[in-house]
Amino acid sequence: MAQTQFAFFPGCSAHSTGRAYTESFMYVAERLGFEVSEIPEWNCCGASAGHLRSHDLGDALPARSLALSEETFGDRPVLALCAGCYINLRRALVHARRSPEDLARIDGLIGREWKASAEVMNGLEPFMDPEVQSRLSSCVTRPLKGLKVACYYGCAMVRPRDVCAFDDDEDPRSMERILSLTGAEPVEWSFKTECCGASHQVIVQRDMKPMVGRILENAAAAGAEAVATACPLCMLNLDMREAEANRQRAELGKPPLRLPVYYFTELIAASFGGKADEIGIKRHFTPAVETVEAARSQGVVA
Amino acid sequence: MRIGVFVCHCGSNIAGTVDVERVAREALKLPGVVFSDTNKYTCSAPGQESVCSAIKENALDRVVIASCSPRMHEATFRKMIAEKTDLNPYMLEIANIREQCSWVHKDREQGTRKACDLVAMAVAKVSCDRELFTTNLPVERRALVIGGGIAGIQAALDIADAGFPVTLVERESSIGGKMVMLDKTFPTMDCSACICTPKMSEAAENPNIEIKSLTEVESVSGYIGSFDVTLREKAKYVDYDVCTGCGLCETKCPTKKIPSEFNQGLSTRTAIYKPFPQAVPSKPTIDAEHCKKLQSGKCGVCEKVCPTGAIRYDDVDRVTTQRYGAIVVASGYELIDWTGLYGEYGAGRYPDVITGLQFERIVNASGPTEGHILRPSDRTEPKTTVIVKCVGSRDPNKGVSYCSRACCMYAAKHAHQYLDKVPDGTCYVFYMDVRCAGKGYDEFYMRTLQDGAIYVRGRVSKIYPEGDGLVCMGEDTLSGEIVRVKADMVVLETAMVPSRGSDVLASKLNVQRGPEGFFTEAHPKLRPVETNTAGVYLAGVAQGPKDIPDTVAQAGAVASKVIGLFARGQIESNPMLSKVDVSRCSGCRACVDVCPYGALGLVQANLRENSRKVTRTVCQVNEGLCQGCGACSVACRSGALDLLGFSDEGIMQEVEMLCQ
Amino acid sequence: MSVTSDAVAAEARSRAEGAASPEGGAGSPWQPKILAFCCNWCTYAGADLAGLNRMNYPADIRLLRVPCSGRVNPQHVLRALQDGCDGVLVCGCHPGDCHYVSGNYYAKRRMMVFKRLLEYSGLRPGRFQVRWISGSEAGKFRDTVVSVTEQISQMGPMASDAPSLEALAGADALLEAARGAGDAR
Amino acid sequence: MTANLTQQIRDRARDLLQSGTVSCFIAWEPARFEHWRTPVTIESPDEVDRIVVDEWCDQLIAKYALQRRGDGRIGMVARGCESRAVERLVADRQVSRQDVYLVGVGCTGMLDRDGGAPLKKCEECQRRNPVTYDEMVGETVEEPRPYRFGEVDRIESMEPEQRRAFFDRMFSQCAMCFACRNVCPACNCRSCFADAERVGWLEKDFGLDASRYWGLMRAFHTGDRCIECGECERACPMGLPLMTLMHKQVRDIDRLFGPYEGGGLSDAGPDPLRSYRTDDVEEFM
Amino acid sequence: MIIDKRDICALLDAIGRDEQVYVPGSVAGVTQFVEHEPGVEPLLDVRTTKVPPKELLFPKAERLYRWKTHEGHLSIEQADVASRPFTVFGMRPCDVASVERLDQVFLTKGYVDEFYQARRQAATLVALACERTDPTCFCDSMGGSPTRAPGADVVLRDRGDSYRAQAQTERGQRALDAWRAAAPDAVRDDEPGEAPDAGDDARVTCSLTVDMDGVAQAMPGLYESPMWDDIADTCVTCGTCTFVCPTCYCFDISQDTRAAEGSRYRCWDSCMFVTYTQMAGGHNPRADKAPRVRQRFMHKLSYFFDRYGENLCVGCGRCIADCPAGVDITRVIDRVGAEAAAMRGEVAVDG
Repeated sequence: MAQTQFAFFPGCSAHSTGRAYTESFMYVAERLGFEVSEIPEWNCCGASAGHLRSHDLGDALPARSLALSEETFGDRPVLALCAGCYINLRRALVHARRSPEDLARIDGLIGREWKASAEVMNGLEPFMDPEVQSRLSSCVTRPLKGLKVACYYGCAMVRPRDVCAFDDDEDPRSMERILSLTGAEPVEWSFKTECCGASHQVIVQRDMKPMVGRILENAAAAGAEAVATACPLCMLNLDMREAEANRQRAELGKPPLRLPVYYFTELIAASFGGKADEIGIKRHFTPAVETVEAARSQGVVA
Repeated sequence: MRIGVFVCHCGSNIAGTVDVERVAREALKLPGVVFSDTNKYTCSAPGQESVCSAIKENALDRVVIASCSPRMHEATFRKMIAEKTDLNPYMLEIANIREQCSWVHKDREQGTRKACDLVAMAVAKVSCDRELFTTNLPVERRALVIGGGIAGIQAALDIADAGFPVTLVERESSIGGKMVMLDKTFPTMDCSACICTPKMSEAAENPNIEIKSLTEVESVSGYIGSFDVTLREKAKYVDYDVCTGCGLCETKCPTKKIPSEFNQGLSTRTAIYKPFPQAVPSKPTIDAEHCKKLQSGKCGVCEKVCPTGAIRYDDVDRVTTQRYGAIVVASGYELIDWTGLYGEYGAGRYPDVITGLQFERIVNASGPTEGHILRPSDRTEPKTTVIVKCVGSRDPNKGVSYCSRACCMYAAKHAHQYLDKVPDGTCYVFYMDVRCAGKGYDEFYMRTLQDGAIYVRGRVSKIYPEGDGLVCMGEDTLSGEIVRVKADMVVLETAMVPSRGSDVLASKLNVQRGPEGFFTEAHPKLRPVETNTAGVYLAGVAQGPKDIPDTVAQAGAVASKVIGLFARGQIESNPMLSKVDVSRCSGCRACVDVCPYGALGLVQANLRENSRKVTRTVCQVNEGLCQGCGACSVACRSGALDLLGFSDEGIMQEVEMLCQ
Repeated sequence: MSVTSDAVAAEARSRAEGAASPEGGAGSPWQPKILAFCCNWCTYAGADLAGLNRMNYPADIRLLRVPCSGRVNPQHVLRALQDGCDGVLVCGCHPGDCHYVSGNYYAKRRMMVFKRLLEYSGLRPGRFQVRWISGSEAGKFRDTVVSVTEQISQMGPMASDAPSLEALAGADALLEAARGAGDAR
Repeated sequence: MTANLTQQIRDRARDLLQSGTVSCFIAWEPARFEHWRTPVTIESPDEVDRIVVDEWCDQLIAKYALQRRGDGRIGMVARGCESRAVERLVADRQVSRQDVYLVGVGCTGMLDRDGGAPLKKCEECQRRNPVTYDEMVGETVEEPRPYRFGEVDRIESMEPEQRRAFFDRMFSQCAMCFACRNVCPACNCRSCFADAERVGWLEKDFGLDASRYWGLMRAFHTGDRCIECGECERACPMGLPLMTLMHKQVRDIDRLFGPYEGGGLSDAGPDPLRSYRTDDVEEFM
Repeated sequence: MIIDKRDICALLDAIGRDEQVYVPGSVAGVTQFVEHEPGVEPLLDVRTTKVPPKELLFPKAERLYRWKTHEGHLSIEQADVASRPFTVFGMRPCDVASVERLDQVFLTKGYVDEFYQARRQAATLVALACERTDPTCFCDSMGGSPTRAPGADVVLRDRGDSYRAQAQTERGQRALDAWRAAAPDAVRDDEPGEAPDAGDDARVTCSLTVDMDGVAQAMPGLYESPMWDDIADTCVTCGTCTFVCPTCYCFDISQDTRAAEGSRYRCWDSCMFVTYTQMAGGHNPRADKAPRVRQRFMHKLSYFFDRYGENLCVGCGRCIADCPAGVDITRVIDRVGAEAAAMRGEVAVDG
């Protein structure tokens, strides 16, 4: 039986910068029969600095939300679409599962009897089940035929491996498998787990700026027409700073990149025939509607 | 029961702190003791004489000698009893009143009391002793060498040269192993094939060596001196008795596009083939998986062209069983499959990221590029080459935690060879450490530096294609700078790992493997080529990563052990072994699980119980394998197993005597 | 408690506890009786080396040589403790150095569980100890003997561990409470 | 347990015996008094109506399979405890799994035949559903997995003297009847160490030392193989809390050497005390 | 003599000053006869104690002699058989009946066991008649009665707030006199005109009954009967029934050997144990369960009857209540009756 019921941890991005991710995920979820319910009274996951302040704080913040989820939804997996939320929630879970003593310590911190029984999942994991994938395939009415897409995981989602371990940390392939079901053609490229520098863009802009450009350029060099992500922070960073990267390129006399960046769920939603204004793709900085429409028109199912 | 107690003065060593006369007097009060005496030096000739005559004169049937540690003279006194009296040498116990009493206690009263206790305990134990008999097990003077690499070849040659027959089994179609694939050997830069192939032919021609290629060990039973080994020789489809090795079939075979294993996939071969020209046996085999005739029945070219009619499409595996006195494990290694582990290096997607062994083939004059350094993707000469060391080695997160030992040197060799053949080329070597302990090794490394190799201390974190090259990204940890090198070719010096099937082989031979998977020697310092299973020896990388000189030295050491065993011709068994009382055994297997030697097994036994014949599963001790540790006697809950010489009764009686 | 049947056992016990040295009178002061099971290859050799180096240690310890610590049956240990030893020590090679490959690993697991069980059932911690001492660690052997002897001497004879009447009365109440439904109908 | 369970089991037993799938079928039958049950081995389909399966079946019946070895396949009602006992017997090579045919039932716990209170062993049960079966009758039941170390916690918190007193008193009441051994599925030795008259093994003087020796050594011999069925404690005519010795070891082993299971729940290899890891906890250095 | 229940403890305290008094009590929750301790109320409401009082006369283990070797000489020291007087207070009629059975074994037919005899002669048995019975009680089917204990020296009968004590033997009369002397305030004379109470078989009866008619005679013919296999099928051959049985008297001789000295003692044994008939050479005539189970019931219901004219079962019901497998001697007796009837061709036996 595929897992179809999820407790939803929105984090700070789901209803703000990552709205397009939430909208497109929910669009797809509804059609695949997922039941996604928000955790009542959830709190900040602690990213990025909670665990740096103290390890206890780093465990307590996510643990409280997870405990609330367990009290309300029992063993239902907790879905954290944001890679930052995912890694923080998961870290607390892994810590709690190390030993009964650790669990007791964390329970003491949050004053709740949390059993750490439920899993924490990122946005990709619900789609990794073969049953879900076959259902997904059957929902594709407007395949993104031949759309060459570079799947970008970023750095947080796959590392460290003892916390995440849902896919290979250097060469993950789950997003590729999922997107290939939509008719898109994932390309082989080298920067899929490279850091985009998101959390440092504000403080050390000078060092971080080239990182976005390098990722996008590598994707383009591999023949990608689009980039797909599964993290609102990566998305924001790549999408917003592509223009900046293009300015830099212009200075060097290089043509602009024109590489729209998508949430992978937007692409799935698009292949389901979702309208541009209901699947989030109108919310991007880099124009994103045209590429999708072009791909969809290629692949009209007879 | 007539026990005699002999208390030794050991000059003043014992008598200085222990009142030996009182100990002897007290001993007489112990149950079963009919005689006691003291001696100045019991181990001396007159001392031994006096003990022996006392045994005879008093018709003693058990003896306690209170003297120095049994680790010192137990063997001496056993030998004395065996040779000079009618008593069984195992009816003897030693009370250690020197090392563990007189030498460590100053108070005479305390020391004397303790000595009395120790003598009493020995008397209690000796009352439970039973006569034990050693047996001489014959040794089959024939050796089995598993693995036909340089280690196996060397061991086989050395044993065979001493006049003993050897079977050398190799699972590939030719012996030679990895060494024959190498181009040159460091630090002398001898041509590897030039020194290896003569050894191969020497082995082939030695009348005492039988080479069995395409052969694997199916099962092993028995123990030192008489292992019964079943070998499976895979079908070759060529009758080697008839084949002359002319090679005509190879030139005519229509299936030509099979990647060559010998050349590491850098060239192709035919379906009927010899892996390389100097292969031993120097005759081809048919690769059934790719042969059209065997797959679909259509073809038969080789049969038609064969001038001697040696092709046998109906050939089958041959299974034979032979008895061997000793087994040498020289199963070697393979290189870690980095493609599954290092996504950041492209997981095998970039054709110009190659392994060190592929580089060996490229640089070899008889290799796919005839010795010209040309990169695989476009067969151009790489102007910049990056060599990455420790790929898999010393990387517990992805690969293995150990150092593969030889890579530092062959990385230097590769750099040297590259710079030699591409004079205008640039070579970077990314390293963690440079370890060059060996004769002439550091000098070789220095020469490589002088050649112009650029050593960068740091691991490569990512390799990605850019243009027609590959960017290697890493940190130079000495300068703290991020380094990006655009390379035309990258050579990964990958870790050595135990050859595939080592686990299965280990369980067949019942030898241990360490956590890293290499076979474990009996003692890392003092018994480096033996295993804990007597009669099974280790040579080469099967025991742990090492280079060719160490491998050959170890093979020679193994041969000397085997020859020594064969020269003796028989082995004396230790009689202090586990013994099973089948009437109490329920066949639960607890003992089998804990035995480190595989000396215990379950058998169906026909027994008489309560005047009825019954057939039950019970434990059986293989006396050739048992080493007498006694772990089984504790694992056995019902007490069906006991250890002769250290029986439960003996130990309990010692305890009771002390508690009295 | 049964009234007369314990007499046989009690007698044996008191004899074991009151046992004196061969020539020592009953009036001699109490000295601990400590039994050490030592593996032949490491600890026994270590003890020999301590002798060779003329190290000095208390004379209350008696070594019992076994081939391997894996040969020591918990039954031997319990029997020794019941029959009059004030302390029992089991010694073997360091893990990884066993002459018989794995004997001490088994001994370790067995003794870890058994020691906890003994102490759970009321044996005072320290009366039963396990140590790994190699053939070269004469100093460690001496130090171990010194420390174990000291601990046991401080604890006094095994007989002094017998519980008080108050403790026994308390135990009765606990035992009645520990009964489940259906027990002892 | 559903009301018609008895009938369902009778039907299954009849079918299995009639079809020759099993040569006998082990279950319970009513004893003389109301709510009293006794194990029964049915050999003929005509006798299946003797069977009763309800909340009063307090005995563990799995070990009765041993006396039927070699007579064809043995049918048996299997609750969680019976199934684990069978796995134990299989792990100790006393039966092979295909020699028994398990008709699984989910169990919600048994009641004391005299007072109707839940049995202690059932209140501590970790496996109410069979872990292995050949067919299942009825639905599986919820697994509450109650905390079973309460008594161990309490005793561990006591001073050594109090603990010694507790066990002195407990062992002083032991009748040396060996009921604990004879009902225990892990006590499947062909001959018990207690039956061997050997120096230093087990005195027959009914003294405290002898019963302590018996109690501790039996506990240790089964310590890494206990399936926690609680049958020793139920069978003890003196009602001694024997499981406290088992629970102590179960928890220690679980903490020291990894998840405790008592055999048969997974392919985890030999039992904890007949295996080892080179990186086991070190405390004897 | 009348003793108010509230004075029982005072009386026992007084008797206990001169000799040991054993009363029903509880140790660690196990009811058994314990030495009376001043001020501790005996558990006189308990009907059959978990552990029968037989070990007061026939201990679980009893030393016979000790031996010692000293400098090659063997010396033997006989155990002391003498016993000081003691009182067993509050024995139920079934347990008193069991002492009569043990007397047969240890004191009659030309064999006198001096250890048993010494204890028996030192013992004053004070019975306590039953006012109620347990479901497992069936003494009245085994020739006994809940209200009568003919073998006791003194019988106590419950009168609500008090007990009435009547001497049945000379020793009993001496005991009552001694009580009166030791604790004049705790006892008083019978009500004037109160007739001696000999017990009333009809007043208190057991709900569990078995028909013993012809059982002892039928049993030898059932030696080969398959019924023993059936019963043995259920039995787990623990020693519970034999150790809680007030009449089982089998013992073994064992030794305690420690190097230079040791002793021999006799200790209870159980015919249920495989070692019971184990011979030195390894043969065991009763290696299987069925012959052992048969032996126990044959002994209880046939062999003993043949020798002494009564059953070795007094109907106390302990073995029924304590058997972990639910083996029930009354069902065995029923089965014997049915089998015997079937053999006579009267009724078809089911099963």
